[in-house]
Amino acid sequence: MKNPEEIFELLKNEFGEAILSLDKETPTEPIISINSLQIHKIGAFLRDSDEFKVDSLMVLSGVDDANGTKIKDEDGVDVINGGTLSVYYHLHSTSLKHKITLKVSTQREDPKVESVYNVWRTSDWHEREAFDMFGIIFLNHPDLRRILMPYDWEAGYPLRKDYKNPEFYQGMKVPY
Amino acid sequence: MALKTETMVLNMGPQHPSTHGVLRLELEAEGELILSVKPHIGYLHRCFEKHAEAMTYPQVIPYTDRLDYLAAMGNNFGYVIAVEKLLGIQIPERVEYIRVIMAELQRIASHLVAIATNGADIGALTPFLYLFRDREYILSLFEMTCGARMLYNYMWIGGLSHDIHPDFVRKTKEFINHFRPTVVELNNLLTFNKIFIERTAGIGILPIDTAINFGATGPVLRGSGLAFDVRREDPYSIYNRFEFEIPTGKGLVGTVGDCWDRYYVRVLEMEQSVRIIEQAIDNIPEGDVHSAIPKRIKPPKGTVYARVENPRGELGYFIISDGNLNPFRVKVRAPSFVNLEVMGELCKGHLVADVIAILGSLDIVLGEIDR
Amino acid sequence: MYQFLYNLIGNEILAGLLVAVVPLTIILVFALFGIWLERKVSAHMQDRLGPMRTGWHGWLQTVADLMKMLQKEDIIATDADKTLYNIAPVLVFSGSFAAYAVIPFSSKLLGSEVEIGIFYVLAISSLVVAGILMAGWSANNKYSLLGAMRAVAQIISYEIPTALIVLSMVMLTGTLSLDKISQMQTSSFWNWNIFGGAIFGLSKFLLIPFMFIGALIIFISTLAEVNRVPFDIPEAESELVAGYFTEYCGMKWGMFMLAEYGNMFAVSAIITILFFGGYQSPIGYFGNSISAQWLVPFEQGFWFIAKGLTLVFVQMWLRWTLPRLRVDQLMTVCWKYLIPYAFLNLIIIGIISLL
Amino acid sequence: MKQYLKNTYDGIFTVLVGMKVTFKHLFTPAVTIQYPDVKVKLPERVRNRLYVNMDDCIGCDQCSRACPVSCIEIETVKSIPGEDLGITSNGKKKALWVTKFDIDIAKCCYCQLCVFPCPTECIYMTDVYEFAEYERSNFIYKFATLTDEEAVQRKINYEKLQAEKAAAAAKPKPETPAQTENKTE
Repeated sequence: MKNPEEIFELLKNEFGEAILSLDKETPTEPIISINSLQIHKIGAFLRDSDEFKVDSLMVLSGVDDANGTKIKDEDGVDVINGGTLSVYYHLHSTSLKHKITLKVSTQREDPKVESVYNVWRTSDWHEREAFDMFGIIFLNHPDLRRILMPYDWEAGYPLRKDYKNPEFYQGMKVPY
Repeated sequence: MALKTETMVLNMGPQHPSTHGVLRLELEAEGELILSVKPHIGYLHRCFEKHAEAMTYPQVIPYTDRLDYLAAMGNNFGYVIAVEKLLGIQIPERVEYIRVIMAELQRIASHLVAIATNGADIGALTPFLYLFRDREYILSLFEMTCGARMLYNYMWIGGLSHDIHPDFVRKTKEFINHFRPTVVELNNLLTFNKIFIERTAGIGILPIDTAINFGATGPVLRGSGLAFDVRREDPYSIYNRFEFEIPTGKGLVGTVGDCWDRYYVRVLEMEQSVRIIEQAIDNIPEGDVHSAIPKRIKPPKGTVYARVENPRGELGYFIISDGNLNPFRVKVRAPSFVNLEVMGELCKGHLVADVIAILGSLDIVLGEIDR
Repeated sequence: MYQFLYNLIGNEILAGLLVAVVPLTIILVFALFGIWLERKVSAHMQDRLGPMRTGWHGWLQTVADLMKMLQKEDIIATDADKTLYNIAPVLVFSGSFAAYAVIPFSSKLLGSEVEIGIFYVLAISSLVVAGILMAGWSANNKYSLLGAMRAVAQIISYEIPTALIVLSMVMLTGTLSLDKISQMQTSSFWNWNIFGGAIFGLSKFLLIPFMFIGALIIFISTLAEVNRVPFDIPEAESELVAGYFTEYCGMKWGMFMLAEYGNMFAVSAIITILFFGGYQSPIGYFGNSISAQWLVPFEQGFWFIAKGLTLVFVQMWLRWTLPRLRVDQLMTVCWKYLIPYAFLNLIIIGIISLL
Repeated sequence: MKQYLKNTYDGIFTVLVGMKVTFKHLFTPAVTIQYPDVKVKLPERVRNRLYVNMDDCIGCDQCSRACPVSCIEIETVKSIPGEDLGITSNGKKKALWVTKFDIDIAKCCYCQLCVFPCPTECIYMTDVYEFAEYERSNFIYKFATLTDEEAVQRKINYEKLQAEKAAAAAKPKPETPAQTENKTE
């Protein structure tokens, strides 16, 4: 069992630049921010090292931070330019009982995060869901398709804050 | 000359009697032998997460009911715990006790459905009806308490929608007395039936390290032999006050981690839930269940990940608040969603009939997979 | 019966048709009754009520369903092979119906007095296999095909233990005629074949346990031949939706249903004849004691149907108790369990009957 | 061989045990009932069709705001002085004409969230659960007691009052309209 500060220090020593910051302001567990292209290495380290043994990924959640510049378009809907999309990894260890929350942020216009498919197989569908809902590209994911939305959904990524409902889907009117 | 053969693609679902809703399985089969299984989900996608962003915090609760509609109390429980963590409020003792009792009753009800449908998938229809009869008792207890049978909206942030009915304690005890013999009957009729054992023992073996790597939780993980239970691991509410065991798969009739173990873990868990209810039911303290409900629910900025042990496994709510009346982001870690991932792995090399048995033993609810 | 009618009418074809009417009526009435019984038995075993609205305890429910089925639109899938698709239900039904030709309902009510009755039944019931395969193949549905393949493999395999037990009974009684087998087990239940037959002696007592085993084996294997739980894998509704008749609707589907219930009673009748004394009364005839000989055939008919229905009830009872087996386990049960036991049983019965 | 005989024995024995259980149930009374003829007694807290007691409704719109599926639509018009709207059963004085109180019961999710905020307890869930309809439009329950003409009249009355008020307000300060005109330009 390790507290987040120790984990942060250990990771900082191991990976240096890739570990960005520790956010302790949250009401619950602190969040360690990480470089989005290093996450798979850090994941593998966390899983394999005897100090951590983080063998389980509880949940992987994509988030639209909506921190870019907002411009209203003609329909009065915000269009967000710039800013970031984030992915949160809630990890825990079944043997050592500690929990770690990692966060990676990536550019909204070109969202790319390394996949942790090979570290935790459970991330397979979670990553597909994040791709489906936010359009985050997980590099090296073997089967990055839409999962909850129809495979031919072309109207964008629904959970982004500036998503607009399409009028038609395959010739059918969408609201009913 | 060798005969030219090709594999057959068999679409199981979305309309199929035993895909437990609208799951579509794309089976690649050679005759009856399964080469690969690809689950396709999303037929019941109801945009819960998008909806939640447009709702105030209390308004999300009825939507959580509809995630895992067989265990709506557990869903409410997880959500209110997450928001209460975010708000940092204290909950009256009475509320905690009632919540635990409700969650455990719901666990029994949900496991009854799981066991019943698992049996029905394999062809035993009679236990299905017996178990639904027993579930009926629990549902009427819920109906008596909050007026709804399936989608309760019972647990509120900081409290409960209704106090328990004056008859509730007596009727719950009656139920427990009625319930214990029915488990024995179930074991006679189904659990230890030779045909049932043949159908489920040694089928769909999930080794423990695969289970962990695939993130399986709940009876699926425990069936593989790891005593992992969020109630013990990360005690929420007042679960650390109760004594209960965590049943795990022992490979009693087959190999550890097979369908029968997953099934039997559920049977044993119902017994443990009864134990928890027995410990809690006589100790409900007096108090007001509405006293801690905040007038205006507006959590401070921050993130929270709260998890509870739902009947199907670890149910987690990841909520980001930006300080408004609406949550900024609600992500549900649905246990069935994660448990279903392992399906492709389990089915390899089994027969078409085993796919049904394996799917039944995973006990998925499409409502929470597709959200 | 045929001879009697032929003498009466003097026309072969008409007499033949008239004879066929009797089993047809029985099969239809039984199917109506059987489906109702199945529903009520299952309902009460499951603490339900079952159909209650049509008539007393819903006894007209099947009639109502039949009406509905007759009115239904006959849908044929576009890609189905229409000829085979249409022939299949008829073939399946005629296969199960033809078996009734030789079943003696009483000493007077017997379609055809063929000497090789039991052999004929075994042979003609294989016609069902062709019908099922046609149904499964022509529907052009993968579930139907899988169901048909399973059904064919299952029915053909399970004919072997059935035939072995039949063989042992034929060996014991020395005849293939179902009527003669029934006549042998006369006067009291103690003379039934399950209690070692009519010949009193040491061999009778030695035979009893093996007769019980034989009856059990033939019951199990005929259960599989008529696709009942736990051997209903060809139509396993949770796996294959409805197996080989997935694509059928209306009365064509109804004919499969009729055939299934017809078969259920047919195999029960065969078991009754082989082991439970056929149409013989277990307690003597009321007609004889009041010297009204004309009453005896009716009493025989009653006993035959009562025994048959009891076995049908046991089939239903099993159905609502057990889960179903998997396709490979089904074969295991047949080839690794039933056939060796049946073979052993055959040898032992042979030795004992030589004593 | 031993395993073989044990399998045979297990197979037959467990089947017989199961048959015993089902046979016992053959003679236990059924738990189901003949639904439309016999009905289950519903508990008192049961949540079914919504009902609004319009005599008590003050048009405060709280239920509509609490509804997660927005199935309640309320429109109100302020009353003009001199109109008596009566008082609710718990003594609140009504001040709004409820011109529209529509509940689309087909949308309702029976969560009861609208019932708790009501200050006069006039919206509640009844125990009526059989209300199937052939037309979807029949599911929109209109609770407003005013007829359309009356509603229009109230609106006109109110607007007239507003106009009078505005005129009254305009009289002592004639420069105000001019200012607004300037603004619009």
